[in-house]
Amino acid sequence: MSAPSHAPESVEQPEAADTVTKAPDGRGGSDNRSLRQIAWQRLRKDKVAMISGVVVVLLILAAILAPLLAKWFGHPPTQYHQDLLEPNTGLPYKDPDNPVPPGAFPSSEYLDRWGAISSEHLLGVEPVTGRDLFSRILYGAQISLLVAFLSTLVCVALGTVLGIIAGYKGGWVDTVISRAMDIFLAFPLLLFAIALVGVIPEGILGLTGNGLRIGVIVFIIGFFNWPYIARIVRGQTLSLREREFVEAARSLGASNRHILFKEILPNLVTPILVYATLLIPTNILFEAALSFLGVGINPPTPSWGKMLSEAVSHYSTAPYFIIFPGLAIFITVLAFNLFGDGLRDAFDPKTSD
Amino acid sequence: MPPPLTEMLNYILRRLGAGLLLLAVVTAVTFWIFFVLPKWAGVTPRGMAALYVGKAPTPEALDATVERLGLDQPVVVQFFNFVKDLIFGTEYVFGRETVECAAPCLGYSFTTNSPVLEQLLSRLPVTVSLALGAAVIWLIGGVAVGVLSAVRKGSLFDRLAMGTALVGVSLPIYFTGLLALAFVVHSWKLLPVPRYVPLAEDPGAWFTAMILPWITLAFLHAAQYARQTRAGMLEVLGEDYIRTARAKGLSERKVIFKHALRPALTPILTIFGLDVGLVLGGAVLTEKVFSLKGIGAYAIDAIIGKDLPVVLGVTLLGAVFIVICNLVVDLLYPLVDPRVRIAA
Amino acid sequence: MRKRTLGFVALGAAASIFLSACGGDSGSGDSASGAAFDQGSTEIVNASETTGGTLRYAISSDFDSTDPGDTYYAFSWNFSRYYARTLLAFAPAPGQESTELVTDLAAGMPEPNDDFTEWTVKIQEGLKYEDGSAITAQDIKYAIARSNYNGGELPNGPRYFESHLDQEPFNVYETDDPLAAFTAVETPDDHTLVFHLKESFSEFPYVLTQPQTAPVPVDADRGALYKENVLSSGPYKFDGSYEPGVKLDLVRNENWDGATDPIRTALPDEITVEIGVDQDEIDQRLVNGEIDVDLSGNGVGPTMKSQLITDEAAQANLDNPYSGALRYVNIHTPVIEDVACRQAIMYAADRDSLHRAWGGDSGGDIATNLLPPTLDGSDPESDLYPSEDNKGDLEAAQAKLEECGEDDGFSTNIAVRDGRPNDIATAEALQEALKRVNIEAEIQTFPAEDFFAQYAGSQDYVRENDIGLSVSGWGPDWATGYGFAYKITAGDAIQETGNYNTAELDDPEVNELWEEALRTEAPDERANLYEQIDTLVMEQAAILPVVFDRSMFYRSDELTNVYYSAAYMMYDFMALGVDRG
Amino acid sequence: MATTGPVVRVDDLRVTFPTMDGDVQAVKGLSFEVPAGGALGIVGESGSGKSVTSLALMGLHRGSRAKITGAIEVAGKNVVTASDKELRRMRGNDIAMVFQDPMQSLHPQYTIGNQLVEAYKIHNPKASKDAALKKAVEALDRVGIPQPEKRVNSYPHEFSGGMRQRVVIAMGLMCDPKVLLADEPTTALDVTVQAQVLDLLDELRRDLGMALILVSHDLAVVAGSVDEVVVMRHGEAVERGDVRTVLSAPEHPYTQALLAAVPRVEVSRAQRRAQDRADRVAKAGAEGGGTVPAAFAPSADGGRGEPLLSVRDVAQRFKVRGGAWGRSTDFWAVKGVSFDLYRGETLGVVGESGSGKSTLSRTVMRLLEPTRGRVVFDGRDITHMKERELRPLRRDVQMVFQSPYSSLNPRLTVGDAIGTALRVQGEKDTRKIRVRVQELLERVGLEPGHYNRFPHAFSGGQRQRIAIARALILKPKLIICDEPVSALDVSTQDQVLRLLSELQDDFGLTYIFVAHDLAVVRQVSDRVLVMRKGEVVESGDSDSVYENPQSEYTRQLLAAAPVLDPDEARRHRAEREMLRAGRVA
Repeated sequence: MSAPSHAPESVEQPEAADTVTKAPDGRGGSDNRSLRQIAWQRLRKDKVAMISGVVVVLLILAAILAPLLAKWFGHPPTQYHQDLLEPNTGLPYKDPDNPVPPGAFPSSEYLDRWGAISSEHLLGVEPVTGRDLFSRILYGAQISLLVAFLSTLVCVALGTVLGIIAGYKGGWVDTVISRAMDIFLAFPLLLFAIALVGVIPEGILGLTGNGLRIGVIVFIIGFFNWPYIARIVRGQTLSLREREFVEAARSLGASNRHILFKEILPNLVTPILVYATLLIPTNILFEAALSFLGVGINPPTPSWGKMLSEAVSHYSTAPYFIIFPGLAIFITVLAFNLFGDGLRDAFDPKTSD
Repeated sequence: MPPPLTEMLNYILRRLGAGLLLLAVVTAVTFWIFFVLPKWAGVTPRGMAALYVGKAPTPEALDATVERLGLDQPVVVQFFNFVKDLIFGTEYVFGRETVECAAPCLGYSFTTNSPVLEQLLSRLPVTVSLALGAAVIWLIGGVAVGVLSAVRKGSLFDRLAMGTALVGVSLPIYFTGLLALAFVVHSWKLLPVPRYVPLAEDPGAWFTAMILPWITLAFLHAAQYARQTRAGMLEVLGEDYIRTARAKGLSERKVIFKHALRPALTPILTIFGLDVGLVLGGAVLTEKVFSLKGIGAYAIDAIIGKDLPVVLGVTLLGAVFIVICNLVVDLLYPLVDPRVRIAA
Repeated sequence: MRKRTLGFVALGAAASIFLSACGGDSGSGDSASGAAFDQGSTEIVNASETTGGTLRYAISSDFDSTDPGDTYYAFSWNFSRYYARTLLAFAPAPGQESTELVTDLAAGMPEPNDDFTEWTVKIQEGLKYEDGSAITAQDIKYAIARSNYNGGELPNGPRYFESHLDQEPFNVYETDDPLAAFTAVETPDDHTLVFHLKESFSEFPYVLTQPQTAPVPVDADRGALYKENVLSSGPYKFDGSYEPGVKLDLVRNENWDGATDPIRTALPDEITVEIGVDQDEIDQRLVNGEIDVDLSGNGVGPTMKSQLITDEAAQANLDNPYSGALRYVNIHTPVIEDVACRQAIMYAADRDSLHRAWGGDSGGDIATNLLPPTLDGSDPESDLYPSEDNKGDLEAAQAKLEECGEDDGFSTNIAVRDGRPNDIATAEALQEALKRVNIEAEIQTFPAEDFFAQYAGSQDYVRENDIGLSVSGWGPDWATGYGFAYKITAGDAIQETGNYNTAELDDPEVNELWEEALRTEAPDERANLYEQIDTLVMEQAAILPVVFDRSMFYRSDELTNVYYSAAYMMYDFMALGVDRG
Repeated sequence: MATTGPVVRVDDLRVTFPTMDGDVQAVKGLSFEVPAGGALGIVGESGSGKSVTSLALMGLHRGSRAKITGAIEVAGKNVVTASDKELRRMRGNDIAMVFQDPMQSLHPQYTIGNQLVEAYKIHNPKASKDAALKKAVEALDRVGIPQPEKRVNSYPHEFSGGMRQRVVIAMGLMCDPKVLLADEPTTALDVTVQAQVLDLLDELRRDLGMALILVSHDLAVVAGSVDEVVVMRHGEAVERGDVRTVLSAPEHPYTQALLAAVPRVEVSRAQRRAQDRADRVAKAGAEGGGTVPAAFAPSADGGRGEPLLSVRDVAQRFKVRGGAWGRSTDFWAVKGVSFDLYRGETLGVVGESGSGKSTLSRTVMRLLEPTRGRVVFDGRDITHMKERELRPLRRDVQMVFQSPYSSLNPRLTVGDAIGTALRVQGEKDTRKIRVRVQELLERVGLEPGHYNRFPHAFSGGQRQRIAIARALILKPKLIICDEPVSALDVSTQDQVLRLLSELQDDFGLTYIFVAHDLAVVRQVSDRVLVMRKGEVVESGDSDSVYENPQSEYTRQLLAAAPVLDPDEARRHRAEREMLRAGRVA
């Protein structure tokens, strides 16, 4: 890019601090990629982040299309197939056509420890009830991801708003919000979740049954976890507020609202986005913990946490029943974590190319 | 030159003030959830009392319980009584016997009629040894992994270490705890059944009993510390004073452990203080999975059975631990980072 | 109903730590004594006289109270006999024989007056407490007074004395002379008690087997704190280091005289109880031989059970007796008023899938009527709603629906307790079955602790929230028709909250038959009345019976004198001894 | 000092860095020698590879992905091929280094004594702690730290920037190195402190016979302290030789252009302005066509008329939270400043850091509300006006900030950044905004096509042009420039200053120009205020203030300002020594 002739300039060398690791930035002012485009290029180079990104997208699709997939692959999640199961042990037969010969002891040679995985039932069948495991995991994804996304949304929204106000306004407002952060962090979240779920009356805010249960869990996670993100947003806002382009905007006569939403908020989007992807897995685990403690979603709707806690009692006689939901949680949480890390490194200005 | 003593004293008083405020609010919210919310949900005092009376209670027994436990009084009065008893202690009448409940009186459990404070204190050692043991492991483990993967950024070790740390975060604790118990204790018989033995009595048994719960609980937190240390180290290694240290001719090992580690660990001090505070309040799931009779297990039973004095006691104890840990961190901080001293 | 802890599953019962995962050995190999599967249900296994050793108990929940005057759990009634002897007791014999009454503190069986409103009983001479002081009739009178008339101080125990004794309500802790105020029971001398009832009650002796009759001297009574150190009248006493919720140890009581006590063998020297251990951890230790008995008396948890039933080697160590309880689904009459609609549900239910929800044969037998087989007057063959291999008769169900004007079905809610996997499985199975005649039932779970207090057992909650069905279970207080079914079928047992006649059946004929039973002296006549009640309840279709459930006990080889007592629906603790040989 | 061969010899040094878009050659075949006790200056603008070279000398590229070829010999040892162990023994012992930013160079959490003792013990492990401590106190005293025995235990944050740089130098001297390598040692310091540090380096070189390599972007800084100088550009040495010949008669056109661009304290504003205009006319003529400015704006002191801005006794107090219980101490940044400013005039405000010059500029612009005094702008008293009423007035006063990186929002395109000014003031038609913005982009020397580019794609100089365009778009009456060029290279700085004076001629703008560099201030301002600790110590038109300064402080500033002529610089140093001696004796 050369400057017009009448202002002779030596070829403009964009200053790049001559630090040890970074080479002087040889490139002229030629690239017009936005920060996001640069981050996208970096992300594309990070194989781990890309793979986990793909997995995340697949999971979300699976959750959304669960009814279709269930119908196409297997069976509705609550349909019983008890003919495949031996009545007393509830374990699937190895060969359903000629089950245990009468009078013989239902020992393991007749029973299939791996849940009669077949073309009909891709991941086999649940013991005792005989419901199709594949479709239950699909529907479970719906609940788990729904709870995780909604609660992260509430948490991020609340945290961002309060974080910005505390960071930008400063003074006593900042002290009040910061004190509130300490208080909220002190709450034994898991214990209150259990207490609250049992107490919220049916039909509050027009929600009933599972809708209410999900509403309560989302409220608890969102309402009690916002300080984690508020603290980050407050820190960022404090440093952004001192930046000269904010002073410049103010000198142009821009209102506080303009400065907040046009100048400061765009710069907060990346840290918030990165943190949100790391918050989703934590919320998936929280829902699982609640179901384990017997407080989660009403039966027969499956959620991964509930399936895991039910499966735990059959873990030695029907290991498949615990492995598949456990694997589902593990893969999702891992994918989100790795994707979040990849995102953070891509957007981190310091990471050298 | 440490700041004048009065300033430190003022600082501590201010932090204690904030702590007391925290305790008051936490207790108030607990009261709100257990007393006000049920009322909104349309639960009558009798309905609440039915919880603490045995099977098929007669209406008279229900009314007697309502009166004995003061369930019909307005919430504000109950809250006031709770705080009054906490500060001045009170007397309880059991049958013909009146029992004195000393100053930090947390009252008597609705279901077991045993004094809450005594129960909490008897269960405290279990949770404390679980929390501190796990805290030591996740701090050392997390920091070690974080430092090594920062130093060897992008290497196989870095990816692997972060991967295993992530596994810890990705699996629910009752899953890892369960598998650990099933394999390590029951099938491979490497460790005895984790049964709590007070440290004073038999340190050896105490250690072998607690090592498995420690590792399981630590595994959960280690990932966060590894990631935090790694980020901290990477940032510090880019600072000028590290380049100065190298220019002085220091070996790479000294540069990392003497010059880079300390500033990188300073921010970790704050989150460590908070995490220990939270875990001291009772590692609910770990205690449940390993059948450790700690405060977490006590809290779960109390919440399920709506044993309000116990729930209040546990929540208050948890909040006290958090206040203490935050205070300790605030006092340690100036020692670790002298720059903070002026702004103290 | 004697409250069954049902294996304290309020919390994740399913959270079980288990036997070697990959099909490893089942631990103890086959039993040394050559016992067979389910032998302990009908015979004494490992009969032995050897004394000594420590008998180790463990339980996942906790005592409601160790005070004999303030407890309703079946295991607590069984266990408290170590330190609290009662007036009468059940025969120390396996299976059905254990439902006969025998004397304990009493010198002879109580004699009623002609209309069964006054009963007189004498107690043995020379009985002593652990501190050597004499046990008197006044102590027993005071024990009954404090356990029934205490103004809510001791709330847990049953109130049979209060509902049957001819006594004005008073509060033991608010009168300075409680014995004088308690007029319904007279003590003419130190060794005789005379009970005055409001109306005739032929089965009153069964009430005298309750731990509330265990003697308590007036000045030893510390109210709600008495449970911390109960003054023992039995073979063992508190060792003084009881930690509620953590552990309880008993040691021998020198002042107990074996000769005066026909029902306790008192073989072990010491008894220890570990409280609040996770259910699967208990099962694991039981199989590994690290503990001897699961105190809860509900048998092994679901995880160990599914393990054991597929392990041929372990069959010799298993007993699978009736637990004496009935698992059933209440059909709430106020919500589904029309009897035809209720009968439609009875027809539509898929009994086979409900049976699987309870674990098939080892979980229990399919129940087609009210009274469990262990009680006289029960007739397991009678089935008013037969269907081809128990899959449910859909035509009959459809016909019934038309009869009650709901041709294309209706929708309702099923209430079920949280953390009870078998109850939830029952609800899910019923939901699936009812879908076949398009009756839409939505399942709602509730915390187990408040289930009867605030939800299924609260009349206004049931009406406001259209709770048509609720899953529950019931065991007899004592092994007779009355002891089992009165509380869940009699009209005047219905209560505003904590209501155990949850279906709110208030049928005049049934109520009349219960009155008559109270007045008939001969047991077999009473049995016939109970049978009629059973059939009537089935016709009203207020209760959909599911299974007469069975518990799966693991019998450790080192345990002696092991047999199942129908009275307490678990092993008779008093007979147990240990032989580490 | 055995003067054997040269203490530092570099022969055909090449350093390349692999990046995402292929290899970047930072240094392309550099050779030079430094005799024992000699002093070499390395001068070059940023990106010229001077810092990469200094780091190469210390072997600090080890561990990074840099590929180094050619030979580097320090005190006889070849750095490129030395083993890590040998390299470490050399660092701090044979060659010591001083860095640019004193604030970051010392470890914040260890006392300076601890860091100095460590520097000594690395190379003398057997030495006892007290011996090392004694040597540390000696070194601190040597570099002029007051009460060294007491201050040895305090922490770096308890020292000023200048003092910290002295500590870093003391640390370098702990093991009596043969060469002291100083990479931009005084760039971050105020001019008076800079002078003291340069004097110290010169004194140390003479007393200890130690060789000195001084790396800087500012020729004047190097002039007074070195014997030989190397001028670098794009990784190559374009000129090398004795400092006097290079500065007086440069051969290479780049050096000539560089020297021409350096503002000189002795050149008055009028001379400089006339010369700028001549250049502009010549350039316009050479291009043919091109609008020649109709007439230059009336000279500053034409008809006075009403002052555009009059400031009376303005003061600004800040609450510093430090005390316990929220009690805060007061800090007066500006303590009563008064001046008038007329249209078309440029007022220079010069002073060191902490003198309150930036606070004054923000108070006058009403980004801060003054605690005391009165500000009248264009006849209206805006001292305590409410924000809402101020908004329309904002059009008339605009500001250009110091740091090119912080003054533009990284997330907004350049077009939006400039366009917001119009949009905020109520202009709705985006097409009109776009045209106006592109016009201005061209006017400040950038291409209209840059409209939707992002700030990170531009150099520091280009970004300042964008900031100026943003300030111009509302056609303000007054532009306040707060250190607009101090973060730029000399050549870029010169172009931006020319642009500012052109804009003043074309639009008749009034400037307040705040800076710490005396030469730059003289070049642009008609009148000058000299500020010190919140007060104006001297004010008047620029020539009289610079030719015969009245206040002692101004004289001190002028004496400390670096000059291009080496002999002149030595005379100044002697004068400073005399001043210091006078005060000290």
